[in-house]
Amino acid sequence: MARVVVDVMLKPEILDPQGQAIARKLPQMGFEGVTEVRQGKRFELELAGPADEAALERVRQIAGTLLANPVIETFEVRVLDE
Amino acid sequence: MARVVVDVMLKPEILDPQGQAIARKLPQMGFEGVTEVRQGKRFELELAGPADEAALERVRQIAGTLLANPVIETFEVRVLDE
Amino acid sequence: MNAARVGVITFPGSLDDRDAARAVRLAGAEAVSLWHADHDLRGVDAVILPGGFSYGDYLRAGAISRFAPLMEELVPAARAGLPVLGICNGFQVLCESHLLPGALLPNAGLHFVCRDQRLRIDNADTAWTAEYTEGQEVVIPVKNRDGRYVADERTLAELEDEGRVVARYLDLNPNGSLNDIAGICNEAGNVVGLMPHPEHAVESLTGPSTDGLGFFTSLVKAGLSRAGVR
Amino acid sequence: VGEPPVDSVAVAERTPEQRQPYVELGMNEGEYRRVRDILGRRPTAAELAIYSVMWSEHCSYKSSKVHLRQFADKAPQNDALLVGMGENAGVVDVGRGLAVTFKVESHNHPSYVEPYQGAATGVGGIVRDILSMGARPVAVMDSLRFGPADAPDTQRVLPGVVAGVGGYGNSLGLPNIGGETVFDACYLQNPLVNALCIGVMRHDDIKRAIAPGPGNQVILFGATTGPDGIGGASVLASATFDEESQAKRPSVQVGDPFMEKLLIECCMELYREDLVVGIQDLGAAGVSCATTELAAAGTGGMHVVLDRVPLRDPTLRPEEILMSESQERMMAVVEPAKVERFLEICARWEIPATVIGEVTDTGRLVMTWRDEVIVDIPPGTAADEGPVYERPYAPPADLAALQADTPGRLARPANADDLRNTVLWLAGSPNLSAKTWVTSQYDRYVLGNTVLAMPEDAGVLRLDDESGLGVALSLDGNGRYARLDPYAGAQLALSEAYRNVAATGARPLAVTNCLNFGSPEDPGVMWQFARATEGLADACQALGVPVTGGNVSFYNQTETQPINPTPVIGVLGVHDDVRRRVNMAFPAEGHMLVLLGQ
Ligand SMILES: Nc1ncnc2c1ncn2[C@@H]1O[C@H](COP(=O)(O)OP(=O)(O)O)[C@@H](O)[C@H]1O
Repeated sequence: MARVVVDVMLKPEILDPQGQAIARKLPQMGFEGVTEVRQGKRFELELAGPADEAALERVRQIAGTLLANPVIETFEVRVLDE
Repeated sequence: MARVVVDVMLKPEILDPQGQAIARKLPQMGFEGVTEVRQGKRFELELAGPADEAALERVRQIAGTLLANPVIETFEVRVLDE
Repeated sequence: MNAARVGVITFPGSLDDRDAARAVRLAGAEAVSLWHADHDLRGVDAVILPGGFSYGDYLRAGAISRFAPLMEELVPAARAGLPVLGICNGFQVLCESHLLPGALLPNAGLHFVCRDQRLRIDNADTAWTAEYTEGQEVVIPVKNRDGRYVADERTLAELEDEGRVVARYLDLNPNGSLNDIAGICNEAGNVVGLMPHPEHAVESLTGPSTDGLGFFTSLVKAGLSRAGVR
Repeated sequence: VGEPPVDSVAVAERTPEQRQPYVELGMNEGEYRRVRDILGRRPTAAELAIYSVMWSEHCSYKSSKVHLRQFADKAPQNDALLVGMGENAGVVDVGRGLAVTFKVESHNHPSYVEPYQGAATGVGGIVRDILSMGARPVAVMDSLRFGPADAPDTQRVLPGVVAGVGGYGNSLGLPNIGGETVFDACYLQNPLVNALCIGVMRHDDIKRAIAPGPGNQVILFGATTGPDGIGGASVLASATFDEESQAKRPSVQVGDPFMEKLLIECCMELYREDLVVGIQDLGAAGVSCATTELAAAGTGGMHVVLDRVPLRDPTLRPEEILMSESQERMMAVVEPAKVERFLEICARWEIPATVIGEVTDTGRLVMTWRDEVIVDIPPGTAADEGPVYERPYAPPADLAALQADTPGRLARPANADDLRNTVLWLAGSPNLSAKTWVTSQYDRYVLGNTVLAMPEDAGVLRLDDESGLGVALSLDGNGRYARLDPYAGAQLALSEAYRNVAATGARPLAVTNCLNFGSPEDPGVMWQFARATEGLADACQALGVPVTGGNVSFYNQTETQPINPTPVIGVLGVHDDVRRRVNMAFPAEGHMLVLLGQ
């Protein structure tokens, strides 16, 4: 049993209205010094077996077809060590 | 200039229908062996200065008051090493 | 005698503010518009936080509006007994600002849902439901993307024990709310959060019923009786 | 790496022979020659960017213009028409000092590439069109076409499109009061996403896209400009840019409905205080389109300091800024004395606003970048004097065979079982089954004026609480009929919408349309287009309702296979009192049923 994380972020050139709405608000809330915020998704997948290369390859496929939209997003897969 | 990541996940006892919908969909798409999926958020914050302890403390405050709702979510702050 | 003055807050991204004001007027009260960035409640007798997608609801519904300057005035006033009604996005803001317990999450069905919803009024003792009778069934539209009410078990038990569930979904739970909760109130009953939209059920021409009018006339009744005591 | 050299007018004059990527930008040899003739030199990269987008099919209507003229030529005399075709949207008088403006537009191709964002930005675009006429947007509708319901591609496209239409419209607080959802194999890789918006204003609030009055200031407000939808512009940059940075340029535009909601409220305040002389939304062709059109319609001159355009990505080149399709932006022309108040109101709504230029009386649109002149053109040549083509047309080769294949040749149910199966098959077909799974994702209540919406055949809105003045709208099309006979098909679509509106008790007043076709370079498609526009124009003349505006979407085809020609027609009617509207329900027992017509 292993836990794998897939981080999905908008490609840098794609507009991120979510992140912008937060970034605009921070100074008004008294938080200075944050120059940019980008909001993405984080998925935690629990695997029945070990997180070996074959399993990670499957997760990458899942990420590329279901979790992320490759037209506008990039993703990263990593094993969560506990 | 530093990049800090805030990961926000629903508390384990809170139902995550989005994660469940993905988990249900996987076997239909031919992906076996994923026993659970949970979906959270990932924020990337770019700081004007270094990610020292004072800055991280400020990020933790932002995370605890704005980015995450402690009633339903937990968060983790970490520096992104590039 | 002067009509009750009911404030309606406009946040950036509020959508049902003008509808709420119309409902207030139809109920015989005066609607006063309040601006999120002011520090001024303009001496109103009650406040409505209307529906919408404030700040796009991009982060979490209601999460950013909670920090509006006007909320710094509203929170203590509400704690001191000012009648406050949060509808949909307003309910979300009230939870985010801890005037009401729990939180509202994306609908279990993962879609925005707009439907004419049958509800039961389970608490007819609040500032906003005094016109109803307990157990009364009404039809009021729901329309939301983040309407799934959740709270931990202790809070839920508390809400149920103290009779603070104001309205419950009948027939079909449109968003997966725990205990079919459509609305709740605080201990004092002056702060009510409601996911359905009573302001869209105030005229038979434009709504599925006029069942929502009671939320606004309740307040007028309560306001008048208060004035009578004075 | 320093900044690449600027392709200024001076450089262009010195280097007449420099090869330019006009073909890659979709221009043919003749069009490029014409630009050189107009300018008396080769265009700069920025000028080429402007001409190539302004003369594209999408912006110039170069293949459709000769046919669309009929809508004006055959337009019935109608006093209700306050602003006719040609502006962002037509404006119709509905009485009591109120006017409405409405229009339908397509966002077909982007919705196939990225369904959610494509559909969402389609709604955003048409809403800004209506907003720029001076109106408050009050409702939307959407007409959708997909491939077979069980096809994998449909299952990818459809949920995203519906969520996108809903996500954007719901966030703007605009009720969705109707539309269509149709499945047919011909749309499998060419889904149609047509969105309609209607807005209301007082007569004196009507705004035009003009830039008169030398000295008036040009203000860009709304979202910052990023590298959205500038696939084409990267070819221009390629002469000066490395390949890696080109690869970064996305073709997908992402919508920010929250910003657009703020824009709506901000514009309402600007209009109320009478702070704008002219206004234009930025759609396809962004700054190029807004500056050339505003200037051409005004005193003819404008000076723009392009460096002042606020950027989301500081590496953008001037050509890219000119072609960027970043959403949620508007351009206004403002008297100098009113600029301060204008900027104050924008700040109140937290909307970035920047003075980027000034109206002149030189007759030239001049733009500078890093203090060098990179654009110096007569704006009308880009905005109004684009190429016009009379494309050849002829009936498609298979038409006669299709027409001969009449329903009479279908097998009839031979027994009760056959009949039963047919009925069940019909009842289960996606085209006939209930569409509540679509409509329940749309807010139909917001603004509190929706008198009729789903499941009715027309939407009805109240405009005035006191008198009950209101409007009815219906949006209809049928590609199968139009494929068999485009002339009659367009007329059938019009008459369906017309009947739907009339059946609520409204008096039909005006027509908008979105003409979805294959490639105009295919003579068969061009014939379908010619016949459909003629049919629509003739029917509008016969019914006494003018076409007030619309949109043409060509190139809806998969390789050489065009979609069924799909004119989608919107009809607007007026109700003197919406309290007297009629809906589809049988109101009580014992009423008589009467069949009208043949
Ligand atoms: N994409 C859509 N957007 C908004 N409303 C829609 C859409 N598709 C269908 N509707 C609405 O759903 C209802 C039923 O549609 P439809 O099944 O096409 O009815 P009919 O067959 O009677 O024309 C109508 O009120 C129509 O306006």
